[in-house]
Amino acid sequence: MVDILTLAGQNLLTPMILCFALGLAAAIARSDLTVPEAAAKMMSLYLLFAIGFKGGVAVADHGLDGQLIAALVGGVALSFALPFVAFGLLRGLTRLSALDAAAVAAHYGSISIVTFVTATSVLASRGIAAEGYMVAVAAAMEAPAIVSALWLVSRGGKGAGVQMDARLWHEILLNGSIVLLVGAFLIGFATGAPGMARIDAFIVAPFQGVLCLFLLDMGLVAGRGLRGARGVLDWRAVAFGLVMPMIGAAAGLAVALVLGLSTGGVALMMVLAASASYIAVPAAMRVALPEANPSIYLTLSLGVTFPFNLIIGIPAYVAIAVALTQG
Amino acid sequence: MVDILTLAGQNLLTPMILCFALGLAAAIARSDLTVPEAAAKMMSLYLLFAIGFKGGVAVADHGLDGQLIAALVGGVALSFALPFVAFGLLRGLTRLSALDAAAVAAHYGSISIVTFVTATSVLASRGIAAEGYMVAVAAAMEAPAIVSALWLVSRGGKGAGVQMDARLWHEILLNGSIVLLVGAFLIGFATGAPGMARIDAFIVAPFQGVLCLFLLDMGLVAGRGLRGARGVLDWRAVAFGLVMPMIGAAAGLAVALVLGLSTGGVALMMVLAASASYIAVPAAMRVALPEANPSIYLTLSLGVTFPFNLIIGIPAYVAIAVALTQG
Amino acid sequence: MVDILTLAGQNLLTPMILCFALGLAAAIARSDLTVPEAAAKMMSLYLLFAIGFKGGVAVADHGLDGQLIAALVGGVALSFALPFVAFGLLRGLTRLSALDAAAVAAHYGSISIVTFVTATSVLASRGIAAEGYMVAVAAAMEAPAIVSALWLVSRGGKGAGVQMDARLWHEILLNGSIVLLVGAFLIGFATGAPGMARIDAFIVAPFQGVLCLFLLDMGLVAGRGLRGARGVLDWRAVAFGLVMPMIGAAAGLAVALVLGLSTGGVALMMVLAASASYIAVPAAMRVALPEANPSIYLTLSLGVTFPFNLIIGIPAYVAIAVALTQG
Amino acid sequence: MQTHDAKRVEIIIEAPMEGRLTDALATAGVTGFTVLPVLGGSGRSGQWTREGQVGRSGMVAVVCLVAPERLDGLLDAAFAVVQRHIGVVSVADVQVIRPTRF
Amino acid sequence: MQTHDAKRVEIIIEAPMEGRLTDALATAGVTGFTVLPVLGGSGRSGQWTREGQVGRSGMVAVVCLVAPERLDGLLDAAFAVVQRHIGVVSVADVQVIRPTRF
Amino acid sequence: MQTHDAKRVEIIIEAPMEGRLTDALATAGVTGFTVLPVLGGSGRSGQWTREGQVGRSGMVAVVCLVAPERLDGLLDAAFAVVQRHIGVVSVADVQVIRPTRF
Ligand SMILES: Nc1ncnc2c1ncn2[C@@H]1O[C@H](COP(=O)(O)O)[C@@H](O)[C@H]1O
Ligand SMILES: Nc1ncnc2c1ncn2[C@@H]1O[C@H](COP(=O)(O)O)[C@@H](O)[C@H]1O
Ligand SMILES: Nc1ncnc2c1ncn2[C@@H]1O[C@H](COP(=O)(O)O)[C@@H](O)[C@H]1O
Ligand code: NA
Ligand code: NA
Ligand code: NA
Repeated sequence: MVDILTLAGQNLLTPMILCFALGLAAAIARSDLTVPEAAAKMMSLYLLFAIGFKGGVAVADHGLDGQLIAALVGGVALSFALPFVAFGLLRGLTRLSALDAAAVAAHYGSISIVTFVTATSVLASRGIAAEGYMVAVAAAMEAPAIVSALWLVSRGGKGAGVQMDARLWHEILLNGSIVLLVGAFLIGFATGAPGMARIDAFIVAPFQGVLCLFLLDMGLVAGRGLRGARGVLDWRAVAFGLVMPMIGAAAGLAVALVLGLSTGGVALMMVLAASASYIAVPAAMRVALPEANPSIYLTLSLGVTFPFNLIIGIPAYVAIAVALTQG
Repeated sequence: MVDILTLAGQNLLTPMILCFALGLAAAIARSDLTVPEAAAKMMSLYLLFAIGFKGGVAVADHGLDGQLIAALVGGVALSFALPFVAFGLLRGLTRLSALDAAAVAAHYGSISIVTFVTATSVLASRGIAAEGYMVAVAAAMEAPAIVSALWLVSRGGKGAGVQMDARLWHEILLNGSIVLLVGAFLIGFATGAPGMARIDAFIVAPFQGVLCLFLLDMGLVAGRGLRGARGVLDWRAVAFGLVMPMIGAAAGLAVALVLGLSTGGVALMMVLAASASYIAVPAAMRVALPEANPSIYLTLSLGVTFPFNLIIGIPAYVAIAVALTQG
Repeated sequence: MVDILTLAGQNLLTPMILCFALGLAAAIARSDLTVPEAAAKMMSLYLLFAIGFKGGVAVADHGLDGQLIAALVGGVALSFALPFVAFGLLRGLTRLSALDAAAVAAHYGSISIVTFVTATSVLASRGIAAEGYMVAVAAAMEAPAIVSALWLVSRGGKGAGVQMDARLWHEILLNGSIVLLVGAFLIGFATGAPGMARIDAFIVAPFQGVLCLFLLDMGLVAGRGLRGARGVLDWRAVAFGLVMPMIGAAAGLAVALVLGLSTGGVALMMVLAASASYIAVPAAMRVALPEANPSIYLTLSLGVTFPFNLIIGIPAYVAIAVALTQG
Repeated sequence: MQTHDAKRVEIIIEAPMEGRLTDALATAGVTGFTVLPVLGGSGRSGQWTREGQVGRSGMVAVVCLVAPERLDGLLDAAFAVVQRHIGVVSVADVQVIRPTRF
Repeated sequence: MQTHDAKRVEIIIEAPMEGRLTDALATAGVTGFTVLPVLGGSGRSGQWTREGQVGRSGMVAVVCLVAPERLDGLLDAAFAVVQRHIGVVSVADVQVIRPTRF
Repeated sequence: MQTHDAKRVEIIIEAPMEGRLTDALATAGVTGFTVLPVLGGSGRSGQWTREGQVGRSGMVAVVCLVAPERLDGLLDAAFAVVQRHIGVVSVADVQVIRPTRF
């Protein structure tokens, strides 16, 4: 435990975390500091491309072990299952309506790619290797949670509440980040080391620096969200936002150990299960559950759980993974 | 021939081409993956600046041989001449009106700078040197084709159709990409190696990586264009889009051999002659020939000829240049 | 003097200056070359972050000497004092109204961060070290000049003219560039060399290249401003724009020598005092002195003084600093 | 210059719904519209700005010029989409040149 | 479809004044508005475009739909802010669906 | 608050024609206008969005507030430019404050 806190301490002193804190502080202090929307979008495209490509190259190097399929199945199962846990917890713990609870649950079954990216750079800086195909697992975990959440709503007689159509499925499954992540993964796999040699000066060296500026923007967005959402969340909801990632991480840990992943793989599976979506799922919720209140799920996911994972979660998950796989 | 196909095969496995293919596929599958307009514009500014600057530095290093003038004249002549070939071919082969045929012809006399940039990076990766001043030739070839096309229209009694004024000439000759390309070339020439030493970490190392993301966007744009233009082009028009670059390349080859360019120079002259504009010329056509249908020339240039050159053309032209100058 | 001119000559041949000149020329020639707003904003965020971070790391390395406080006080004093000099000069020399004169004066008391950034890269390329905390001084000098200018207006019975409220103070003191500069400085200070090791490939290597493209945009903006402001400035006002930076530099020199700064520190203090704001102050003037004519202060600051400092000022100030501290 | 009566319908709607709205318009025979970006706004569901955007892609403004007789069809189609979503719809009387287009 | 009278107020104002304007609107009880970006323009104070922008963050267009009876309060609030600044205000008669919102 | 009759002319036109349009307006004595960005749209010449843009720089919306008596001059000037190009022009009756400007 102490060990974890010291780790968290070290982790706090990385430029990434401090950039996030700077953004958070600037937004809460109502500074007009902003990252242009187009620049933020471009940085996220860069991060998705770089991480997908690296993952593909890693798989090309170490070859495809059968575990890939197993890991995909495990991740998808987590994404399907966690919304039920989240929903139960929310209905028991908080005062949220079934509709809002289901919408929130969808976010926690799905994943936050930035949390994943940050975790990979923490692992890299600590020299801990991870399965390259974990990016494919990340992509596979984005959507299933939405199904579970919508099922929870329609079952709850709120069927009228669900606006689900083929078009929405298409939008979810082919949303930009999934396509780019998987596409870059395949490109990295196809071109392997030679491909990497051509572009590593672009996707490896500047990676952490770009991540810093991107987390600065995440801090600004999270801070503005928190400011705008004052009063939307009571302490129960906030508690959920802190407890749920731990439950998710535990579930991810169990699955990862069953799968027999490497130390890095275990840590990343914990991160995926613990993180909450704030891009793909909210957009889907606006279309499928328009009456669910966006401030609730966005504030929880972006304002509470994301910072928690960034600052405490990631170092803790890594430490646990190290302890359990190398101890 | 076989040799060329294997080359094309290798070429296909570069991250650049695969990124273009990814964009194409994503757009055709109606994914919402998009590169923000501002980011795409910035990447093209970066590519223009980097390639112009490098060209200038190369000239500063190897000194200016009299060939520069000769090459400029040759390029301008190609740009003037090719629209007549294209126009004749279109009128004979396709069902396009004289107006649309002339508009398309203008595009094929002019050049595609991205095709040129991709070719230079292919040459670089194969260690084939080229005359630095080819970027100046590229700039010089953008505009003349427009003159030929407009002459074709006015001659065709469609005089009324042409809206040409001094202002438009000004816009064409001083359009952003020409100014930046030539300006960066002059700056590279003026600052030479010391200048390069200051900024090579910016314009050399990340170059191919940026090109990947830019080609991803080109693929998205080309794919959306193709989707939107279903039915606009019959097979005859498509055939033109595949045949014309080969004719252009042959003409470029002849000129380059007469000029006695280096292997890389020959390849680049072929690429310039084979490529079709999709930025400067379309904008000029909207003003000068508003009744010409943009979907026709944009789809041909961006959806047919650009991919052809990228995937088959460039490796073929390079192989031919190698065979004829080093054989 | 000759020495200074040769330096200016060398300085002229750097890619940065030539990029600025290219932008200026393109704008004056009415080329449609433009850098997307979002990209320009992103580059300035990058430059602010990089320079602030480097400054903080430098302080972390060399430790905090008590001079930091002294330098801050000196800088703030300059920012408070210079507007009075500028105001007197403008009223005596030019035909500007008291209102316009006060608005202009505020700009010259404040600072131009791009001029500062360019100066640091000139120092770096000449291997001259400077106190890392000068970025903190730069941040501290942005706002005080506004107070002096508004005091000048209200004193002048134009009290009605001043629209000052707590909200505006908040906007000025927490404006994005100050927050990012100071925040990055603190982050660099907190993470020190290890932090730098993580992101130097991002903030050090490409720095000068990004600065080139940013100065290209500055040239475009300055050129468009000059074109739009034809007739707004008479020769007297232009003369002020050339004389005032020299006066500011002299004042900065005096303060720096009293503080006993290093060679680089002296040069940077001169640059800060000589430069004129074109972001923070104009925005504040639009709110506080809406009747003051923006074309006057923007053209003077951006179209006259910025180029003067970039091309002649910086090399001169550096030469003087070298002569007086190392001679 | 000779002008003709028309209606200018302005629909401010969440970006994720834009495609659905324009499809509905097309189905209702409204093939002419222009989409403008929106920086931010405020309404019953609170205030938002594009800077605060990661999760929500914000809103857009869709402007349609239609012949008066086609207004009802347009509004019905639009309303079916907007109904359960945040956003606003307004209609103004305008004059257009080139009536054949509407 | 059943519609209701309303006013569409369009205020084109310098970006640095946007926050002050929307606060003034809120104070006047106008909580519904949409902010649109502006690329450039021209007026008595000359022509400008966003490309020419470093110092000036340009302008924005604020669109408010209000019930007719709330128009005066809105205009007074807006005018107090716009008064000494460049920019323009225009009001159009429109029809809206869902009157309860305005 | 005291307001004055005016016309709000909205011209949606291809970006490459913007400069020509605003020059024509200036020649016709119309020195006040605002240019808004356009994300996409649909019309007789098909549908387009800014994402699909490399070759075409898309369209812009030019908004002019003018005194009623200056409307015809404006429309003639605008029409001369728009005539052969895609795009639309609409005119609405509005009220403005500060009439001296128009
Ligand atoms: N009265 C209004 N005038 C203009 N825009 C409005 C108005 N009410 C709402 N909006 C726009 O519609 C969005 C959602 O409004 P609402 O559904 O009331 O939350 C707001 O963010 C505004 O952009
Ligand atoms: N008559 C008008 N019609 C539309 N927009 C205008 C008009 N007059 C001014 N504007 C806008 O308001 C800004 C400032 O105008 P002005 O206060 O006249 O300098 C201009 O840049 C335009 O964006
Ligand atoms: N009825 C309409 N309402 C609003 N915008 C339109 C309309 N018709 C055309 N437009 C706009 O004008 C552009 C060109 O239209 P068109 O000339 O019909 O192809 C379209 O892309 C739209 O942005
Ligand atoms: Na999760
Ligand atoms: Na060509
Ligand atoms: Na100063």
